[in-house]
Amino acid sequence: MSVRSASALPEAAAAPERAGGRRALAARRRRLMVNGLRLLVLVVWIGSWELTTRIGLVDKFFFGMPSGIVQRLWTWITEGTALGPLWEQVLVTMEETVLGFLVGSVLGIILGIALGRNRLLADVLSPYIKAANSIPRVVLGALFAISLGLDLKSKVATASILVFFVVFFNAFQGVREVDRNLVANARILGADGRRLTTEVIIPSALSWIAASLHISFGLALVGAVVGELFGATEGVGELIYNAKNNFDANGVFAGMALLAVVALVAESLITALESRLIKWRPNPVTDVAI
Amino acid sequence: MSVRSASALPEAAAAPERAGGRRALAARRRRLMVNGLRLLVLVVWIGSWELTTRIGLVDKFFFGMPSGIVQRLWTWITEGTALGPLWEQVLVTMEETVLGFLVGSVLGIILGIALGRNRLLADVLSPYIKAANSIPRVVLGALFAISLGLDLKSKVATASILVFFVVFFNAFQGVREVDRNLVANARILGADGRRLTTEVIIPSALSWIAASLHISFGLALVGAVVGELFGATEGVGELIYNAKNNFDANGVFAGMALLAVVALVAESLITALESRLIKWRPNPVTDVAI
Amino acid sequence: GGTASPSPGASAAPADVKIMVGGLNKQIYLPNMLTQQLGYFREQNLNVTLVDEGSGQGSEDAVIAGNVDAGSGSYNHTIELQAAGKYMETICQFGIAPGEAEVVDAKKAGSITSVNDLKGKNLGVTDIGSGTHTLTLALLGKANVDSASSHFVAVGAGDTFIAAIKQGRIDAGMTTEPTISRLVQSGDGKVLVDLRTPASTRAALGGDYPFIGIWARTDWVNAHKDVSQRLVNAYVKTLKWMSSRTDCKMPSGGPETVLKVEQNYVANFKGKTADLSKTYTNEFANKAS
Amino acid sequence: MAPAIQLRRVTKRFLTPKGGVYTAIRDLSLQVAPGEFCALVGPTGSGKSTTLALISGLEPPSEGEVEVFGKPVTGVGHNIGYVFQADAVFPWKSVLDNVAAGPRYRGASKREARERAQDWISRVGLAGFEDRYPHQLSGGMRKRVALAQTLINSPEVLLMDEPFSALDVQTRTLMENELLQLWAASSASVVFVTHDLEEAIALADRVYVLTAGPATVKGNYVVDLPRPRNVAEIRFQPRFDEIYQEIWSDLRDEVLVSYERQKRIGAA
Amino acid sequence: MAPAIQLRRVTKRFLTPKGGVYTAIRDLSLQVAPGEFCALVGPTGSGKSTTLALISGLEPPSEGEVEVFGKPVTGVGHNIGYVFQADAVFPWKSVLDNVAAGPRYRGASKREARERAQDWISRVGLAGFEDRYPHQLSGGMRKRVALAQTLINSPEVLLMDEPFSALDVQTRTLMENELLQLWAASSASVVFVTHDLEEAIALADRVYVLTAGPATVKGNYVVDLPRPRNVAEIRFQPRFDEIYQEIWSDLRDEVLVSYERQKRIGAA
Ligand SMILES: Nc1ncnc2c1ncn2[C@@H]1O[C@H](COP(=O)(O)OP(=O)(O)OP(=O)(O)O)[C@@H](O)[C@H]1O
Ligand SMILES: Nc1ncnc2c1ncn2[C@@H]1O[C@H](COP(=O)(O)OP(=O)(O)OP(=O)(O)O)[C@@H](O)[C@H]1O
Ligand SMILES: [Mg+2]
Ligand SMILES: [Mg+2]
Repeated sequence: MSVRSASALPEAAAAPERAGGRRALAARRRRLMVNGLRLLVLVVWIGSWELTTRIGLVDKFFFGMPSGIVQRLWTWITEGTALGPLWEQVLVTMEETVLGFLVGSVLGIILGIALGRNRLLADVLSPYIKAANSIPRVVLGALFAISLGLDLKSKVATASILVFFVVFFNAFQGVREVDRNLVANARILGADGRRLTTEVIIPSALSWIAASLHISFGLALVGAVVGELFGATEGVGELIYNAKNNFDANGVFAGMALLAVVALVAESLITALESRLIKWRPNPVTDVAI
Repeated sequence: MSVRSASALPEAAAAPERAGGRRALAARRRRLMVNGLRLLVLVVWIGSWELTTRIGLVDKFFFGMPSGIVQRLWTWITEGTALGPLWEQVLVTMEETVLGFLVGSVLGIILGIALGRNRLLADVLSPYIKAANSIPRVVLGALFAISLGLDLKSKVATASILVFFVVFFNAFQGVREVDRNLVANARILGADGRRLTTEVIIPSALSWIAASLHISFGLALVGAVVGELFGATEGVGELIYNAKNNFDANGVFAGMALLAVVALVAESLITALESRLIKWRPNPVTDVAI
Repeated sequence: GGTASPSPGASAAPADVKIMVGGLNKQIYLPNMLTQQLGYFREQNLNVTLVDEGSGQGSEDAVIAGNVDAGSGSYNHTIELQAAGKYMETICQFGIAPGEAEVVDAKKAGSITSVNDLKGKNLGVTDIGSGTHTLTLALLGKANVDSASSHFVAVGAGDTFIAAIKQGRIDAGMTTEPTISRLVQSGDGKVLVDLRTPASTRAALGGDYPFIGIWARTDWVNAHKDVSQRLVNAYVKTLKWMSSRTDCKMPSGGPETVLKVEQNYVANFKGKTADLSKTYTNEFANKAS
Repeated sequence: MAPAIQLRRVTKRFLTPKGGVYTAIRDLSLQVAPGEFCALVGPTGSGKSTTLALISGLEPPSEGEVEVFGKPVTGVGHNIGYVFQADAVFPWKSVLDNVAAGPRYRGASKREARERAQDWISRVGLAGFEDRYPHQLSGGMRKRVALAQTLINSPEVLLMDEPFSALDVQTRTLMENELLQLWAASSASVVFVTHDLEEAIALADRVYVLTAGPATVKGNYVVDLPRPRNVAEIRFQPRFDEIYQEIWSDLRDEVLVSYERQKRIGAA
Repeated sequence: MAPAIQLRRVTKRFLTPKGGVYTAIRDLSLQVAPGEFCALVGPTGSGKSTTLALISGLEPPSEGEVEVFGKPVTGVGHNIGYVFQADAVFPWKSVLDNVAAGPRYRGASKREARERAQDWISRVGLAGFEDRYPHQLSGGMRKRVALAQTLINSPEVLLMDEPFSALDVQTRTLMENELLQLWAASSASVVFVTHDLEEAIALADRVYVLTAGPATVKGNYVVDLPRPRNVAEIRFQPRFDEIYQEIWSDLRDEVLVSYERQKRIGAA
């Protein structure tokens, strides 16, 4: 054994390099495979869609046709939409969505944490919150349109209400799940209520909140589009309704494709933010070879 | 000290009784207070609603009036609704909701766990799922109506799609959050993949799934009501739309009140189920005097 | 004020007007978009925003709530709203026919040849309680068919309506253009009762049936006579351009037909009445050049 | 002068899953003078951790009184330090931030807190591991983080629940000496739970022996060994052995009682 | 016959938060014969737990080979038992169901599993606590649940990471004897990690001493004390002391190296 330790130094210097290289290679190969499979799914999906509509198995009147959808998107990009330039529509919906997302998730987080930490408040208010959660958003959208006017506000409200409940319930439960030992330790170490919340409760509940945020941006988009049902002059939702009324299925799906792209971009931002915030976490179980 | 141990036996016999009695009393007092406060919230809320609409601060044309809403409910109960007996409407919507809730949550749980456990699958499919989550449910409802027919199926589909995403994202994250030590232990103890899932992953992720179920029933109701936009002849949603078309705000709110009641009943069932399933859990942190 | 003037409003002060339309690209609402595109609003120095109401639930709420200045929708709402204590009046009536049609599933056209045959059938309407529902009730009522024997199915408009026909979920239904043409062209539907032309409307409903027009809150109209006038000026010009048979005026007898339909066939309006003179005004149409 | 810690006829009961009541501590009285170093020994499951939880204010007693510096304990006091038996370091904080948490919570600036933390990290032998997260540490290292986290606050009342049981003998001795030095300089009152009687005697002024659960105090023994002590050497003093034998005879009975009872009859 | 466990020039590296590489184990070779009871001692943080993780198949080595019964380890084998250093009992299972988990996973009927579990619960002195959930147990009790959970499976390879460090001396002795009896009857190969050299010698056939991290084997020592042993008595045999002194002189150096290094230079 002592023979070996003589050669330990050069080995030690070289090994990390080698290991690092291997790791990077494996990561690259994996990324390639994932992207390949993603593409495969896309091709199979779009391909069968195109095929079935082409041969008439599926009625393209209702479900559009991928090639037609791409064409429609292209027209929108190059010639603008019936409502104006495409980017304006996207921007309008984005604004509603982002605001709704922020308002809804901030409110959800704050109320979720507050009620999670205060049992009495939770007991008193939870039936109201649960009841409110069953109000059809479509009806709510109409009420918002009436009370807040037909401009940005009502659409933001519709978007944020959709986001709110999801974030609220998760934040609430996240707080309830915080490890009692950690809370005890923080209190012993001298954390006051505020510190306890910011330094223990929130970091602990973060993965709960983050999980809800993943779904929330999509919901905010949905909310904004629902908001556009009740009186809009522009926006991707309006584009979709417009296309729908013109029996332009390709237009409807083109609008949805736009929404999907927006959602994916936002999602990747949220994921980046999340991994910054939760960088301490060990790799999830599934990363270990099972 | 040894003097005391002589009297320890009778004390020991009596004390639990005493302590039990105290505990029961405290619990009863607390329940009373919670219910009192809930009632207070209700009275203040309904009272100020009634007052502001009566004096005309708020337009009862849009927001109804609590007394009117109660009256409308009463008429519905005693004389039936425009669409038929009230209980039939509730039953129809309940059926759609419960089925949608079951389908959506079962699918969400299964897919969430599957993707949570299989990293590659998750990486490949997650962009599609996230994109799908941004599809406006109202448009989706129309598509379902077209492709599944205008009967029960399409309403169940709309309800379940709303439920699905919320449950899916939580189940997925719940699986990723499972304690690695517990997984390691189970594998060492001989658990195969299936056992690992049923005995470790699911119990661990249960509070995640349960949290999503709390919001899900409400969402299923919302989905069913959205589904009733297309091709309905009965149901609470249809009642609401009908009232809306007749400029009957009281009817709209009466319908929402019905939904709220249904949601609260279902919620209490879910809570009971949850506390049966997670009975091992220590009391949440907040129960400790802080 | 009496400043209302039929002359082009170029000299008048510019004004912003928001008009909500219950489906910008439905044919019955066409004059709205046309006026905008022909530039007739501009001519009147009006800066009009056409707000699309995509939900098909009507623009009345937005008008009553003051979220928009005027709305484009069916006349019968002005009557119904009086029962709720809200006053709204039509300042320009686009047509004297509803522009809708009862379309019957082509496969069943053999057995359904008249309104009488609709008895006991599944009838599609946009939504329970909506304008199409009212019209269907009126049709059945005129033909002495007991409406309670028929099933009304809310199928929305557009492709959901088409799907409902194709799937056999409804036997017939009330809908509008372009859905009607679409069904007829594809061979899936046949027009049973045509409410698109004045003549067939009179035959079916016993009189003119004013449907889509422009209405606004009565107090708004009174406070904005000048703007109202300029709006009507613009619409009249468009209607002329379309060589339409109307000129924004309410057809005489039309309101009475609608009121009768409401009173006889709309459950919620039974036993109620409305002051028809407050539901429309020809003041601006008369002055429009 | 009021004792630093005073438990008077304290009883603590827990609900069992079947709805029964389990008495973990019964009629326990205990007293720690200001600046005194007390050790608490007793068989496993007897109620040592529960006793610390009562003193810390994290758990309320079912009966009896708990006082710290003459005031009844109603919640967590601000002058208490508690090294938990189970892992309780913050998984989302690096070693440095974990140790700096106390000073931060108590109002120190970030820089100051980190400087002091750095010093403590060295003292517990973790220099070089400042940026690690707890899951990247070995069991003994995590325990030392917890130690530094608590000691950095120089609490007036220091509760320690088997703090050294995960450490090898040598590291343990070093840490024990470190603790004694610190305590001598600070005049803190210490309650030190251990299952190692030698450790208890080497460190403490007084050793409380708890009975097998329900815990009550079987006896308390003054350890009159001279200070300052070096724990590595003090074990070889003859007086150490005498004290050891005296306490051990007491403790052994309890441990046996506990074990036999649990093994045969069941404790519910 | 192939050795039960064989590590050949194994190296294990971890990524540190700052993106560096930390070598926890370097060039470690180790061999356990079938039916042999090996102890692994070494300073805290040296890499003992990591070594067990490698043998169990929970972690792959960065370099070198790990074999169990002559076959390369690629994942968790089905004939392995592992008592983890950290709590790993299932919080949602009662004591009874926790202990019954292994047999259940290995196909026993519910009734049979529970019967066997009941027996094991008594053996570790937890009779009467069958219905408790882990959070309602003391630290030592949880550890005993983990022990019963593992031993009930009668694994051919038994890895134990400081299983007795949370127990008082008496309970510990009882458990140690229980373990030795069990092992004698089963012919399992055991790797027993402890920081207590006395315990290592009292139990093992062979003691491996690891160097301060990065761990490699500093030496291995055959413990030629007669079997069957009674751990309470064997410590008083003269041969015990000899072995102890021999190993200790080796170990102490390492521990000191580790401590001083960590304290002064940092380990990154
Ligand atoms: N929440 C609880 N519910 C029910 N019983 C409990 C609870 N907490 C502790 N106990 C019981 O109280 C008794 C004392 O536990 P405690 O943790 O104080 O023991 P301990 O002396 O610290 O033991 P160890 O040396 O093993 O840590 C144990 O029997 C335990 O099962
Ligand atoms: N995931 C990881 N990332 C980075 N470093 C790690 C990781 N796991 C372990 N280490 C490091 O590897 C070294 C060995 O850890 P290990 O847990 O094997 O020590 P040990 O000998 O079991 O110590 P103890 O007696 O304290 O339990 C430690 O320095 C630890 O910080
Ligand atoms: Mg304890
Ligand atoms: Mg270890």
